[in-house]
Amino acid sequence: MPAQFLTNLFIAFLWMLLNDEDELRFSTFFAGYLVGIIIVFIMHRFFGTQFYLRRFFALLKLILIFIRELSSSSVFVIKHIVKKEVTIKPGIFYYKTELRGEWEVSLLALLLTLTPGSVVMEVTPEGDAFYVHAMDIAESRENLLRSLAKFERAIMEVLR
Amino acid sequence: MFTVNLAIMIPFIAALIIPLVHKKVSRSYIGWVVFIVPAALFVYLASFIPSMAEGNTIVHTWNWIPSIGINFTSYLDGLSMIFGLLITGVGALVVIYSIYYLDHDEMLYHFYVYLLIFMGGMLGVVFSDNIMVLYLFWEMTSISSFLLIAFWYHRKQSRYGAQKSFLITVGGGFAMLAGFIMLYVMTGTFSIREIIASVDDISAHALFIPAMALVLLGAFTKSAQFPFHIWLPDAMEAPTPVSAYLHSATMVKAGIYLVARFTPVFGGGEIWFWIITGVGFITMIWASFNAIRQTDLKALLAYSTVSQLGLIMSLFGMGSAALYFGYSAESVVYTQATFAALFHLVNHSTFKGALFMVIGIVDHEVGTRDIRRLGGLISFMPISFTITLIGSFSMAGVPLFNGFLSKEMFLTAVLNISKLNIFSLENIGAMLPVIAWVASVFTFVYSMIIVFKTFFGKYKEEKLEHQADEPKMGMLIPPIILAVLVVVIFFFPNILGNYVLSPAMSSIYPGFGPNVDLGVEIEQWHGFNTELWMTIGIIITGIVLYLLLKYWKGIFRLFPRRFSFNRLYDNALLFIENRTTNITNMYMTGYLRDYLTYIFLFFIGAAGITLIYTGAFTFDVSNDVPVSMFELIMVVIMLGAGISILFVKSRLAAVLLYGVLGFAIAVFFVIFRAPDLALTQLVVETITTVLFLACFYFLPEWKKEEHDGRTKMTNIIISVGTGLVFILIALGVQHGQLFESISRYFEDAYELAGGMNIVNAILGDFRAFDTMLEVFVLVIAGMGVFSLIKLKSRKGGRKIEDQ
Amino acid sequence: MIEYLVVGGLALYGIAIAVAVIRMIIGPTLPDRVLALDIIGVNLISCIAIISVMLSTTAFLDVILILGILAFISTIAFARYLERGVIIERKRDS
Amino acid sequence: MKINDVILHAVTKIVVFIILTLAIYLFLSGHHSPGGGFVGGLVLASAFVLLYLAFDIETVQKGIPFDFKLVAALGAFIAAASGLGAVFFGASFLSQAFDYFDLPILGQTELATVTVFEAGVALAVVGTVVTIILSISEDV
Amino acid sequence: MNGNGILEIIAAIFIFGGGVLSVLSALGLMRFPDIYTRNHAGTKSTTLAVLVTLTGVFMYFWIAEGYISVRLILGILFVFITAPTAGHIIVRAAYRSGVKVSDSTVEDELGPMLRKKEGEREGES
Amino acid sequence: MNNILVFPMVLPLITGVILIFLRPFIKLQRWVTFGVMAVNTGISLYILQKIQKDGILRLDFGGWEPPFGILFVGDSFSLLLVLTASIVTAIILLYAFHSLDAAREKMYFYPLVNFLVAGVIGSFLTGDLFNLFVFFEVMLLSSYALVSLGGSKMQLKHGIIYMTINVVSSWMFLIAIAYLYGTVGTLNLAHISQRIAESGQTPILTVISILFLIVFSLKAGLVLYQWLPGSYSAPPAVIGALFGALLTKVGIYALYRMFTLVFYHEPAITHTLIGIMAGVTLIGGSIGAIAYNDIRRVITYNVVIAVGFILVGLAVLTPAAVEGAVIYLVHDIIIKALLFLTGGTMIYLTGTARIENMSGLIRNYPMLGWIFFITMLSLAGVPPLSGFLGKVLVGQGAAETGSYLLLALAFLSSLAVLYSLLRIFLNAFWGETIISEEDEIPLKKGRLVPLVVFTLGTIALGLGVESIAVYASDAANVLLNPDIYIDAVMNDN
Amino acid sequence: METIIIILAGVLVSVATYLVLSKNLIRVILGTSIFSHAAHLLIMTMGGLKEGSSPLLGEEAATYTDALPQALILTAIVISFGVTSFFLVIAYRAYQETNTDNLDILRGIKDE
Ligand code: NA
Ligand code: NA
Repeated sequence: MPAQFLTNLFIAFLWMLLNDEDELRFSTFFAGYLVGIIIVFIMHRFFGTQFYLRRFFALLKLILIFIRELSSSSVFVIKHIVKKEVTIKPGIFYYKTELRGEWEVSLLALLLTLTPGSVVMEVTPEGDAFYVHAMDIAESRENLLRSLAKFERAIMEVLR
Repeated sequence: MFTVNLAIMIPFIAALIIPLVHKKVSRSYIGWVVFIVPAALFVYLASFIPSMAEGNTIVHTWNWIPSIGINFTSYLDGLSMIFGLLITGVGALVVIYSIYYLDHDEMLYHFYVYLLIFMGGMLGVVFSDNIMVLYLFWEMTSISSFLLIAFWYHRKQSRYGAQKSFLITVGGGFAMLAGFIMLYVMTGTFSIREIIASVDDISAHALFIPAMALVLLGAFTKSAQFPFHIWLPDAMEAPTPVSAYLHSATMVKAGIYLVARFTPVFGGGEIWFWIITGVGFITMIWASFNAIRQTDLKALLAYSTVSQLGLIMSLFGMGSAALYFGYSAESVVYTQATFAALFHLVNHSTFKGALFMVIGIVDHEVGTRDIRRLGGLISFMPISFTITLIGSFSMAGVPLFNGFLSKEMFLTAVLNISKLNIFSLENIGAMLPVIAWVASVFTFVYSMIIVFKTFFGKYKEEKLEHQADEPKMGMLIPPIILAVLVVVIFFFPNILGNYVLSPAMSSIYPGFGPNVDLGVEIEQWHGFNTELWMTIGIIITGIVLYLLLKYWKGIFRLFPRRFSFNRLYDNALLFIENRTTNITNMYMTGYLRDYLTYIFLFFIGAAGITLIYTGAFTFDVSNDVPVSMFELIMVVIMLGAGISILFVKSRLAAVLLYGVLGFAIAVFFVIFRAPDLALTQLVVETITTVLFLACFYFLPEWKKEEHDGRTKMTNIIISVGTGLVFILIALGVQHGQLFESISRYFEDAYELAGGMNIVNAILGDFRAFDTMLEVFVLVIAGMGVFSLIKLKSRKGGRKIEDQ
Repeated sequence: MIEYLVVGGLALYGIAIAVAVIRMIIGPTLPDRVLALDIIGVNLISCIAIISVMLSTTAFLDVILILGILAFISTIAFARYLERGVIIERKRDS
Repeated sequence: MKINDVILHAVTKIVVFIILTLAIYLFLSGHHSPGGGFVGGLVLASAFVLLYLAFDIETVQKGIPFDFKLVAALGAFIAAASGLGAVFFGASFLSQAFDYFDLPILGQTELATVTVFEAGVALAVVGTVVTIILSISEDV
Repeated sequence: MNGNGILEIIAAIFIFGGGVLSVLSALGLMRFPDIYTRNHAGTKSTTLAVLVTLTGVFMYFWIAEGYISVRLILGILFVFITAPTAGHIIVRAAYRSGVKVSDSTVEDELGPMLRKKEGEREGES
Repeated sequence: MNNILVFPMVLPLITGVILIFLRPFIKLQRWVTFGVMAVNTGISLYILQKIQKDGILRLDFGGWEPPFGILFVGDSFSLLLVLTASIVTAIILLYAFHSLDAAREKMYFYPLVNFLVAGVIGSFLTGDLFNLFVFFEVMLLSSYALVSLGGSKMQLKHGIIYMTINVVSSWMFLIAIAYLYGTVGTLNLAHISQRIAESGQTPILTVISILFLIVFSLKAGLVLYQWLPGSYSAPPAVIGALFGALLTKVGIYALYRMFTLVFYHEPAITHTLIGIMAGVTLIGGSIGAIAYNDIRRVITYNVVIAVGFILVGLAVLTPAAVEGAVIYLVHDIIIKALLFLTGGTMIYLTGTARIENMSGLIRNYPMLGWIFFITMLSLAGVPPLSGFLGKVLVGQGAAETGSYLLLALAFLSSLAVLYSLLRIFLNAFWGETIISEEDEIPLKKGRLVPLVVFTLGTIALGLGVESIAVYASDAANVLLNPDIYIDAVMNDN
Repeated sequence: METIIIILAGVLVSVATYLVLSKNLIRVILGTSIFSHAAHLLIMTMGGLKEGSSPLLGEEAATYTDALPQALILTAIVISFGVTSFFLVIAYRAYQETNTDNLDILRGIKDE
């Protein structure tokens, strides 16, 4: 994959040389890089690996999932804040994840925590399960588990 | 050239050499080596007598601090000559005496060093023309006297006496120095001769009287005048040669010398006249009366010395009356008092020196000087007896001895003065002869005590430490010489008068012109005049009183010791020590809060009062930039957070609130367009917080502040006051801006320093010096923290001092 | 219009911070207070960003980043302190 | 249950790199925009603080085996010595010089002695802050 | 009003909207019963508020001054990473330092676990 | 450009930092530090001469002209103090070599001393108000570290008080600078003076001057000396000596500088207040010196008395008084160092600081006894020792201006000094010898030599006082004629 | 604005004063830190507030705010950091040695 990246960089520089401007401009470089992406994407099979920006797209997808979850659960929390009476029933539950390793686990925990209404309280010493505090466990347990599953899949796409 | 300056220095040089060579010279020789110094100097000085008699003087200057006008200027004239001869003459005799008296003492060379320092100092006092140098030597005599009194410093009484004499004489010296400084302020010169020359310009000066009083304080303390006389009896703890030399013949006469020397400056007025005469008379009668009650012979001699010094002092006082009149045939009568003073000065040195030496011999031979243990020594010590007889009778004013002559002249002077009608003398002048007569009677009585209680009566062997016997001849020679002088002067007084005393008169009355001879022809016999009748009265009354002594001795019980000046001195010291401790402990509590309270109160007081007093507080909000809603909220937040710190119960909460303050200030730095500051503030704030937390591990949780109500109230008042003064000054400054800041200059930072960030350009270039030092401050703090943590005193290992 | 929105936004953040300060003062638990500090820090980021808009300067954008970093560091420090008393350990047992 | 700091460690590893980069950026750009030796040094120090907080002294020491006391001293020395440098060139103590040079690759670049001075400042700040924090923490 | 103007207004609305969100979450900070629930309001909603505002500010600089601020992007990223970590750490610290969950809490699977493990450790030693 | 002017400050500074690297090499640290002080002595002597020839010297740091940059200004007053400080530190160091424990020496004692001296000397030389603040901090931080170096209970207890008070006073200094900057918009001392002369000393400026008075009084120990006795007696004698000799002098220097160069327009307020404060200090110091039987206490209250005495010179402000004060300042640096070291030696030899537990020491240690005796006389201003001329001139100034009360207090305080030390001499050195020859702790040459050197110093300075009187008189001239200073700083030369 | 900031600083001074008069050492240290905050605000105010742009010449503004006080404050901040850290350490060392952080009790500890 590094080979794809270097090639892309090379194309960008080539682009700059071809443009033959009197000074170095980032915009020119950027344009060249875009051109390079197209060329590399077309040619990536010759490298015998996946297209190197595939992860980039996976990441974009993760972000999109995240933003959707973030917004929906924010609405949920704010709804509770502005309610006349606080009626939430919080709770702490145990969740065992399929993810492994420092980065995967951390990323999941962060995403889960960022989504309003849930926060990772502890990671087990083995590093394979969370204790999650949910703001309203009665109402949102199912939602949370669904989000978690979505996140897990998206994360795997990015990091594996 | 061998100058008088050098003459002063020789004793010091000798004093420096002795410690270096004392181990190489046999003990018995040191004294003789030392003897050469005064003896040679005596001869040297005596060689000037003829020249002095012709009215010449010698001046010589060595520079010391020329830019200030303080130089070693010696001035040899008639007055200083008398003293110079006394110092060297008696000095030589005392050294001989000491050689025999102190032959067993291991620290002998110390004694000679001190003695030489004293001798040099004393010569310096009398020969110095520069008052600052005079003062220098003056203190030197006090110091050497101190060291000599405490020669046997393991004895408590010696230390006590030394301390007393030191405090009184040096304290008086300080006063005298202040007086000298005032003289300088008035005249612009440190030279006595020049001061005398400018007398007419200063007598109306505001500093004239204070200067006089201060100089006299020096003179009176040194000459043991009432009530400062208390140090002299205690000074008798010194070895007897010292008593004979310093505490009767020379040092105590330094005060007299000073009065004589400054008579032309201050004399001629009522104040001077009465202070000197009055103090002299009081001293004379009080001391002579008290002498009688003494049982220690040296103490008795000490009181007698005090009394005699009072007599001489009073004569100088009376002699100053002549200056009131200026030179005239009439006024010469009064100058005779001064002449008598000079005469008695010499006489006293001879007979009192002899007496001290003999008493020393008695002490040395039998181991006591207590009258109650002595008696009947005449058969064992006939020579000593003879000397004592001569000395005592001279002191008592009995004919055939020089004391008689000067005593007669004293009476003459008193009678003359009592007839004056200036200085309010017309009212109380008649009292003076009476006092003089009574004092003379007492003098007669104690003189008899010395002779008869010691040498007559029963010999009480069991009360003595050694069998009585005459001492070695060497020890007797010095008192014999003095005793001989006592008699010789009686028969040939005018040799002394013409060659030594008369030249001194013109030093004291310089205004009378150089050609006036104020000398007096001294006569042994001048008919049956009032003075003689008074003397006869003294002798008869004295004998009667002496014989009836045991019947009237009870009178002394009317003067209980607890009201004595000695007690006053002791109690004063005790009082000072206790009170000072109390006072100091009262405000030096060791409590940080108290010290800070002083500071803040001072801040509030000094700055606040100045603020109001000068009318500096003004304020004006018209130039203020407007405030936005957000800023207002931030201000409220800061106020809330700040004030809450005072009330929160946990330290963590306090630190959190403190963190809020820090963050909020960073925001203000943003609002005030200070990005660098905001950055720095934020980081520093955070790191500080981390430090607080790190240290909390070692410290206990806060306890409730348990201040009582009053303390709390004071704290509140101080806090509010400090804040208020802070605000008021700031508002005043805000309104009272006078100049544009210099910082426009820095806006050319790019051209000047190549930087676009002005703050950074200031830190890195314009004021890089500050920055460099600030880095060092940080590094020092780091090193300090490191060493504070790593270097701990071992548990239990209390170290009082290094190592 | 823009100005009102911006100034209003800033004021709103101010209010939010003020509320957080109240939470900090009243507690009741220490973690509550720590939480309040964290919230204040994060809100201040917005404040400084908005002020930058108002002054139309980019000089303070570094401050934003730094503030984010530091709020994070202090929160960790406080949390560590609450958790263990020692904020920096010689050697962690795990 | 043992504490598992996995999240903190992961985040710290990322964050520290951002902080370090920022620190160097602030240090270098201080001449023209906010920043400089102090700020750079302080931010650098805060990166260390974060490391110590998230990990432990031994771990960090293994990764960054400096004696920070000496770092501090070196910084102070550089700051002061740069002042003396000017003296050797016959200028007043602490005179700074700057000029613009055409350098290969970097193009026209401003080189200023003040950078040396500021580097000293930054080192001293980092060294001191870390020394203080370590001294306290090691006392436990 | 040209396109830029509208975009600027949108940016301003973002800025303002962040403010509103932030006040709301602050309200939550006051109303919720315990530290754990307040933490939800506090860290996460506030984070959202800040993200919204920063996005607005980023837009503003881009539109009004043509300035793409890398530092702002970094800042946003930074908040993204650190805010949840801080939330996590605070809650953990609270729980471990013994702050009780509110009475309304219906379920606590962590508490018994924590106590059990600690008991075991004590037993070991 | 006179780069030479920065060396007395920067040499110790850089040496200090280099010595941090040389931590294990104690011997090297010792002699390098000593060498620096020796070199400093030479340099400052040279500068002092140069000033007599060329007038006031100045060095603009970074080449930035006043008032924009920071500068050092060398006049006779400051250089005399720099010179004395260098010499005295060198000699104190000799004592340190033989008295300080290895643990302290290793814990950056020598770097800290170097920093302390740099701070002190910088304070004497700087011509910039804020820079003065920074130098104060350099000095103070070093002193905080030194006062607590070793960490005994007593050191920590007094260290905390010392530190708090100084932090508060530094704060006041900072706000005073802020107020002054707000009013006159500049930090350069000469420029401030110039501007104030131009506008007149407005009431608010007088108020600000009072703040400076408080700040420097705290440093000098004028009236607000309560922190001083404890913190100067807590650390080892060497450190006490450094403090006693140098630290309060910086405060005194600053008072003289500020109230002759800048705030001299309203003497009826400011200088009267200084006079009152000097008087109170003399009284308080005298009372304290007599009150205690603890040698350390007696010594530290003697420090206080001297402060009051020197400030009498500023209060009366005549040429004689100022010249006297300058001379006295030089004398006091020497004699206080000697006093602290002598006291420390006595405590070391006897294991106690209380005089009632000492007796007859002069038989065991005759040299020490005589050194103490001479110290006592010198402190009391007895001629021909070094304390004399200063005392006379200050007294003269007081008499000239009719400040009789101050004159009386100043002279009475000499008596208190004398009495307080006389008690020690009588009780500790005289009396029955109680230390037998077997129990006698030997007084090594290493400890004795510095004492002897100082003693010879006070004698030599007394006899040869003319040699510094010239400089002192020049110093007084500059102090009393601010225009000379301003000209030298603000005009190109 | 100036007046308000001055009053704010003044209140902080009062708070700080009250704190340093406490018995508890940590309160004293907090007090000294708050003192420096107040001083910094004051210096800022004395230089004039909110006039001109940040002192960055890149801003190309017509006027710049007074940069000198900013430089001074920066110096002061750093110094006060050094002082505070030393102060904290001396406080806990004193507690280690004497077992009290109460100044009133601390004064009772006898000088050796
Ligand atoms: Na007492
Ligand atoms: Na600076």
